[in-house]
Amino acid sequence: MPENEEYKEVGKSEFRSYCIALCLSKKAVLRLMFATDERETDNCFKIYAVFSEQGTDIFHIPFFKLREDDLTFRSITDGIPAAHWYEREIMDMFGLVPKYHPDPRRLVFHDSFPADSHPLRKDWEISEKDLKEWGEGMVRKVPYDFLEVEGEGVYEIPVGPVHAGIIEPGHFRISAVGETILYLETRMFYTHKGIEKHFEGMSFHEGVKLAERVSGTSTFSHSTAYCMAVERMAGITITEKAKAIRTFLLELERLYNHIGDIGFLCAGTGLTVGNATGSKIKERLLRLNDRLTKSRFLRGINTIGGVTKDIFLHADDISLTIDTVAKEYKGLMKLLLGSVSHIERLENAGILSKNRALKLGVTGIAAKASGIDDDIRSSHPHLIYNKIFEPATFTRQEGDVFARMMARAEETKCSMHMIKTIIEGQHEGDLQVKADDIPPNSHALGYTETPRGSVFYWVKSDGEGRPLRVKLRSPSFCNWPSVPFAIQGNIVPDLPLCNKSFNLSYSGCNM
Amino acid sequence: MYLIVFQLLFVLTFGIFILSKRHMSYFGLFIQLGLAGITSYWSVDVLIHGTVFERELLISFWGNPLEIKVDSLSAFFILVLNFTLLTGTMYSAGYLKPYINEKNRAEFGLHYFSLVWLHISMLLVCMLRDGLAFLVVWELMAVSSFFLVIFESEKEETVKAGIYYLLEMHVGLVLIMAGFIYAFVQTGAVFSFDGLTVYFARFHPFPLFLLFFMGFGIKAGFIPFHTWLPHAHPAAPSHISGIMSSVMIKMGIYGILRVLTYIHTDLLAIGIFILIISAISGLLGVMYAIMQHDLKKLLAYHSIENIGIIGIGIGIGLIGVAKDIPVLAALGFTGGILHVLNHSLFKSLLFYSAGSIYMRTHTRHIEHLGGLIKRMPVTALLFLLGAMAICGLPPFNGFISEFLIYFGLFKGLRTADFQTDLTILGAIICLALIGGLAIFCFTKVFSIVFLGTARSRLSENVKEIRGGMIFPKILAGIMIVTIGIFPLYFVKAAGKVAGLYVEDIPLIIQNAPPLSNVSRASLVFILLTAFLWFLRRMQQKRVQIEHGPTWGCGYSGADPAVHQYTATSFAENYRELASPILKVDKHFELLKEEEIFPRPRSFKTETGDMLEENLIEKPIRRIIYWMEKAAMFQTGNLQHYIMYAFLFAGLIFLLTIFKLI
Amino acid sequence: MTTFSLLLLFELTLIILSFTERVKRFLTMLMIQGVLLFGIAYLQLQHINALYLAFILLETIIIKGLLVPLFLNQMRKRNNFNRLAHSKVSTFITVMAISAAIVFGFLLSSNIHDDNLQTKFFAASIATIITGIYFMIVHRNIFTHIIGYLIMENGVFLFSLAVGSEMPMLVNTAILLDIFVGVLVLGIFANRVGDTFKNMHVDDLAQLKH
Amino acid sequence: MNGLGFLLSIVSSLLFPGIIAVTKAKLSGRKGPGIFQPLFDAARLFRKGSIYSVTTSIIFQIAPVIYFASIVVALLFMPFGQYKGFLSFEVDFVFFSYLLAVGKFVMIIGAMDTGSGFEGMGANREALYSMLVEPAFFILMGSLALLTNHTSFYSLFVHIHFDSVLSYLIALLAIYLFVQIAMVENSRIPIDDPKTHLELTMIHEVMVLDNSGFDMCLIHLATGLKFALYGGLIANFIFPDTWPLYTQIAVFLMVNLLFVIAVGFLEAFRARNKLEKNPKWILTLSSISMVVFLSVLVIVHKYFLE
Repeated sequence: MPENEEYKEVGKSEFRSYCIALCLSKKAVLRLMFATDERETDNCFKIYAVFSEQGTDIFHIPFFKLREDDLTFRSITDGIPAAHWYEREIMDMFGLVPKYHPDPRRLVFHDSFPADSHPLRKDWEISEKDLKEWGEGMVRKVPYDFLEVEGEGVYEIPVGPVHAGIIEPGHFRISAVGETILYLETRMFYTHKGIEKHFEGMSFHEGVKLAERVSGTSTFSHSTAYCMAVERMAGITITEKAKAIRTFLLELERLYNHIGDIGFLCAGTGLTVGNATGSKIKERLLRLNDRLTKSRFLRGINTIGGVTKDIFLHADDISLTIDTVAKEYKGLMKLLLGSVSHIERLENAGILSKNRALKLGVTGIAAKASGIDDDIRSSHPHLIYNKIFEPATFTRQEGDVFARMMARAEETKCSMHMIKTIIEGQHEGDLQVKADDIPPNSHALGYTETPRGSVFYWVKSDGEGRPLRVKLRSPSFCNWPSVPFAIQGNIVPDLPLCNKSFNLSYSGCNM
Repeated sequence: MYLIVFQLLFVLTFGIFILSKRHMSYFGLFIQLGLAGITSYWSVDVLIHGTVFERELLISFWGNPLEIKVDSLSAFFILVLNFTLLTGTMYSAGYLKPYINEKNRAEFGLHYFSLVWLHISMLLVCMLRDGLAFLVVWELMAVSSFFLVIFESEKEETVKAGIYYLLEMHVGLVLIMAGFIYAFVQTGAVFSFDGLTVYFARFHPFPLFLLFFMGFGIKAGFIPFHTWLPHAHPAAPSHISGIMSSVMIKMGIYGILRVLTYIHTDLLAIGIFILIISAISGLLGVMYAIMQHDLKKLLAYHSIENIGIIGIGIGIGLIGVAKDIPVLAALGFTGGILHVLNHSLFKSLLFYSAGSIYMRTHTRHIEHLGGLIKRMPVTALLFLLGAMAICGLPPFNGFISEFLIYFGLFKGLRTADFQTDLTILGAIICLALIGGLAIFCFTKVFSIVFLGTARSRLSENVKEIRGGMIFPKILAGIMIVTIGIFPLYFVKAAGKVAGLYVEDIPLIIQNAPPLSNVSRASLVFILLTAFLWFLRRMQQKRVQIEHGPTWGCGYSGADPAVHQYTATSFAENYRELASPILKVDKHFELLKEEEIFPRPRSFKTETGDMLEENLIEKPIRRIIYWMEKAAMFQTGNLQHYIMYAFLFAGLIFLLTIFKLI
Repeated sequence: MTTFSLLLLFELTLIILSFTERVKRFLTMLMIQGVLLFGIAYLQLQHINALYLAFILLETIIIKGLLVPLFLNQMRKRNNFNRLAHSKVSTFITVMAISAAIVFGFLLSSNIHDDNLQTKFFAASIATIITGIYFMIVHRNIFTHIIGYLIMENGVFLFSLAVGSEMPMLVNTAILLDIFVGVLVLGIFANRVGDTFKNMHVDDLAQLKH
Repeated sequence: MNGLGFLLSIVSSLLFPGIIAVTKAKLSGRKGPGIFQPLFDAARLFRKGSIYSVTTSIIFQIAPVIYFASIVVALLFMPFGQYKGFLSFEVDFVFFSYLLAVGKFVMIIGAMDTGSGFEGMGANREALYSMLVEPAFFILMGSLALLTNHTSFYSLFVHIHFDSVLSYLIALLAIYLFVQIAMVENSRIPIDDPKTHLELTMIHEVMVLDNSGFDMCLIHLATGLKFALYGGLIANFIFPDTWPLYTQIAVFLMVNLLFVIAVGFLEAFRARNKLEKNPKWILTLSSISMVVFLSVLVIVHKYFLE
């Protein structure tokens, strides 16, 4: 068992007070909360909550057992608001009902999914008829109540699930008067792919491929986190070289995402040249990816026990490209910060207050822009981050779109710096170590920082050493609930801009 | 002969009371047709030949024979009011049908009797010159319209609005009376309009004019004397609102124009004064209108706006006369006066349409309406016609009058001096803004009421109204289009009136404004539209036409009624700009910091008339406050009263000693 | 005519100022105003001696156009103060008020017939002074106060051109001194207040005395 | 020859949207579509069928037709040097402006006819902005009328002369105003961004979400025509009628081209305004035209210097 995970079983009735005490006394942050169906081995469901303590590299993981005679538990959401989506997800997927949850509507399933059907239970089945009706989506079995703003003159704009641009599906229900957004409600999970269920049917080695495909823009982060979890279960320590390559590619992924995002913000403000320049630099980096790994999105590199390619063979190409990118990026930032009209749009738009961000457990860029120093690279150092990562002043206090852009810019600078350091350093060792069979009944966390925030994998193997449960939590899952708070009170045309500044993934959320 | 018939018709009006409820409207219409026929005949004659028609009535007034006098000014107004009153009565037959069972015969009779007498009193207002007689018919107009307003007297609000209206009308009457009396006392000339000539020739005309302006301005609804309009118009039945808004408030304009015929000095100050008041009325009228969600109240505010446009025309006309810029003077007056006619046409059309909507849906609140164009297509298209006309868009009549005013303004720029140029520029800006705001307002009204889907149960399953109520609207519509495309004769008629103030009118009207070109351009526009429409039809025959739901981003569970734009929203953006002038309270709380799981929320706005609040209601509260204070002296104790008497006597004594009185 | 063109440009800067919210643009406009003032003064005072001209050059371009804005820019950077805090009065009203001030300046000057008064300068100076005062009244922020003050000072400069073509050296020196004292005192003060500067209101100044 | 301006404008209008797109593409380092792409699009739309929302009525169908007709008729006023437009009369710019207002009016109600929240928003914004820009245009035309003592497009442009520094300044300001008014009227950056895919932020483009086929074809063509309208006015404003005809035609086309490229530049390097800022920004156009008016008063010696 990895040394920074502290598991503790608590009674079902004490769970809530235990968690709240953890939050209060140790300033712990809820990172992850999930259930497992362990009825075959322990004859119970278990619900885990992962907290990370501030200032130390320790995860507190309290859990409790739920017997089949009473499948309800006391919700912790009223004490720890960050738990609200996790609990609703557990309710949908396992049929374990959080009592006194302030918002007990469905989360993952849409109206046409049958009631009392819980896919992540091991014995889940669905009838042909239900499957058909679910697919067509015409029959409303469990209607979803949107929160309505009462009053004369309020109108609702339904945006999505089909959007005008090439983006994934999500439904936004805007209640507005004139241009002012009174309230926004989001409805996600249009493309729920049942990834966690899929993981259970695969071997651990095959799982890497699936993890790579959870979210297109952070494939490498996901696969790294997954590999890390499995390696920790198996007790494998990978070589320095593999660590360096993983770190390098993680930062490369961050780089192309951040620059692309910064450029893409310009599409929201209508600054054509900025948008095009951003895409151009991103494309340059994607081509570098392709040359390094034969995949534009860095797929096929990670494997359990290490990496498959030695990208340091291309060191010259890398430093050349990065230099060009650094130059172009500097030009881009000069253009953006010099454009008064652009900055005017960004400032004071979509403010997410620190208080709310903390309560909702927001992670990544959004957290940093709201004044929370949340970076798993520094708080739980992994790979070679403890050697090269200097947590610079990423955090900004404003919490607006501009702050999010600047947080990205800071990280970009830092990533470039780290990439250079890694390239210049010496890294010894083989590419991979031999990964033996995974020990049965073991479990571990894997985590890393994607461009959007922290991603977590929690993997558990069953008695035969096959996956029993793979829980993954992408940063988008934590951050989507905060978007409506940032957007309320803004004007309608700023909604896409605010949304873009978070740049959350739909797919990464709809696991 | 005609004169006798004319007066005989007065007597005949009492016949209304002996008829059954169903026949009253026809009889009223019959009498009005007679009245209108005779007076129109006189008026047309006057306008064509440029003569003045004078006759003595059979009735005498305190021994003085009553004389009626129709000059071009009277003639123009008579024609305008005849048309609208006839359409109004025609419309009333259908509109009042649902009330036949509710109201008794006396109430119905009183309504039609008042209607006919409103017609008569307005005709006489335009024809009588004697001061006392004028005041009597002026009062008659107020009283008869009061009875018309309170038709639905079972509603408390209606009666309140009616009494409020009557009160304001009396304030106006007192001011006008004071004007006459003052002039009479100062000069000793005849107690009539003609007597004013002497006064204005001898004294500084501005103060007395101000008195008359205020008196007539209350009727006309210039801001800040507009407060009765938004109350009385929604309260009255729709044909009455139409008549009041279209022609009755114009009697105020008539009064002002009449008084102006006697003034020949100090015109610059008067002109600038009228211009400023009118510009304010025009702008504020339409600005308030945008915020209204009560259809008839909104139209009432638009009347204020249009009075403003008329006033702008008259104001710059006066400035033109004073500064000796003939083209400015001629076109200002002509445009303003033509707008009197134009406004009466489209405003009556709009009010009649609003009435039809009210009749079918029982609501005037536009947020409850929607999608009516599919159920009431004729009403919708006629309303659209009126809306486009009131926005001053070509090829409709509103454009012609505004075009004339613009023409005068732009033509006058060069010859005017520095200050006048700036004034002209101000007028141009105001007109342009008023036009733009009117478009803003009427796109809102038309879209919310007629387009999209029904916003509430009230506007579902309604039926189109029938012929009797459509016909008067079509008449008005035809007039609107005719004036819009072939304006020349109407402009000439208005020019005749303007001739009372400016010389050389025919020359300017004949030569300067490119009216035939305007009609040509309008025709080109219409033909091109028709051609394109034809082309479109041809193209559509060849290709596949499909029908589906409005694009809703692929969300199938949408409720179209909730997702369409609302009137409040339409006005919301603009509200921010106008916030210093408008008083709008908005009630909505954003989520609090602690509120992660939102409670149900609500939104509410309240709009008030800030001018009314500050000019009328606050002073009244003040007065009541002081009166209550003053009531302290009224102790009911005899000794105290004796003491007051002594104090008073003492005061007088002291004042006499110091030769102060 | 040429002088008038420059004055016109000067008034345009006022209009731009009226709807500006970025502090940086405010400072740019102040710079432009300084340069324009030099142009105006130069055209007007060509015939006076070189010393005066040099002095005017110093006053307008160097101080008004360069030093003061740069100094303020330093302050802006140090305090990271980029936008003017919203005042209660909307920008919409500001634009209208300043346009009205310009027209009012013209109207007023066209009504004054005095041989000693040059109407064009008078018109522009009235508008500028009103604008300056307006900014000082409407905004409660110290920085905006300084800017309003500088605009007003420019108005006074124009006024001094209006009353006589020969600009008395003494008056000029006084104006200069005034600017210095105003900007420096307020600036140093504001810098010292430092962090709270962004939200610093003039009302708070009084409290700080104690 | 009276329709020369009209014909040239029509010709150049066909290329305008293409040139703007190409300029923007080139500036942002992309290859971009061909200049004729918008024309191909329009031709394709002309051949296509239509789909109508069941919520809509006749208003929705006739709106594009009236809109297009209003712009074409407005183009008929376009003079060319010493040649009048097909239509030309005193104070024709009032008619011109109100005619464009008719087009806007029907487009607004056409958009509202669909009962869609998006289109309602677009319609609302369009109504507000076009209302605010009206005074700027009228003051500008008033200034030019005052300057030349003529009041029709044709005679106004024929009699305009620039001879002093002040008049050059006025000319510059007038051109600036024409360009900006054109941007507002055409719903381009900085007021609106027509090329974004975000229906929540647009003005004009979101109003035509539900239009298709022939109607859409007209709307596309109208965009070019509307640019040509203002491009033509600017061109007329610049060149004097004394030049030989061929030079005039060349200059006319050149000015149009420059205008459109300028629009492309502006759009490439400027982000669009925050929506709240738009009304204020449009209002400053009126203020600037007011300053133009005041300076014209100086030129015509109504306001005496000294």
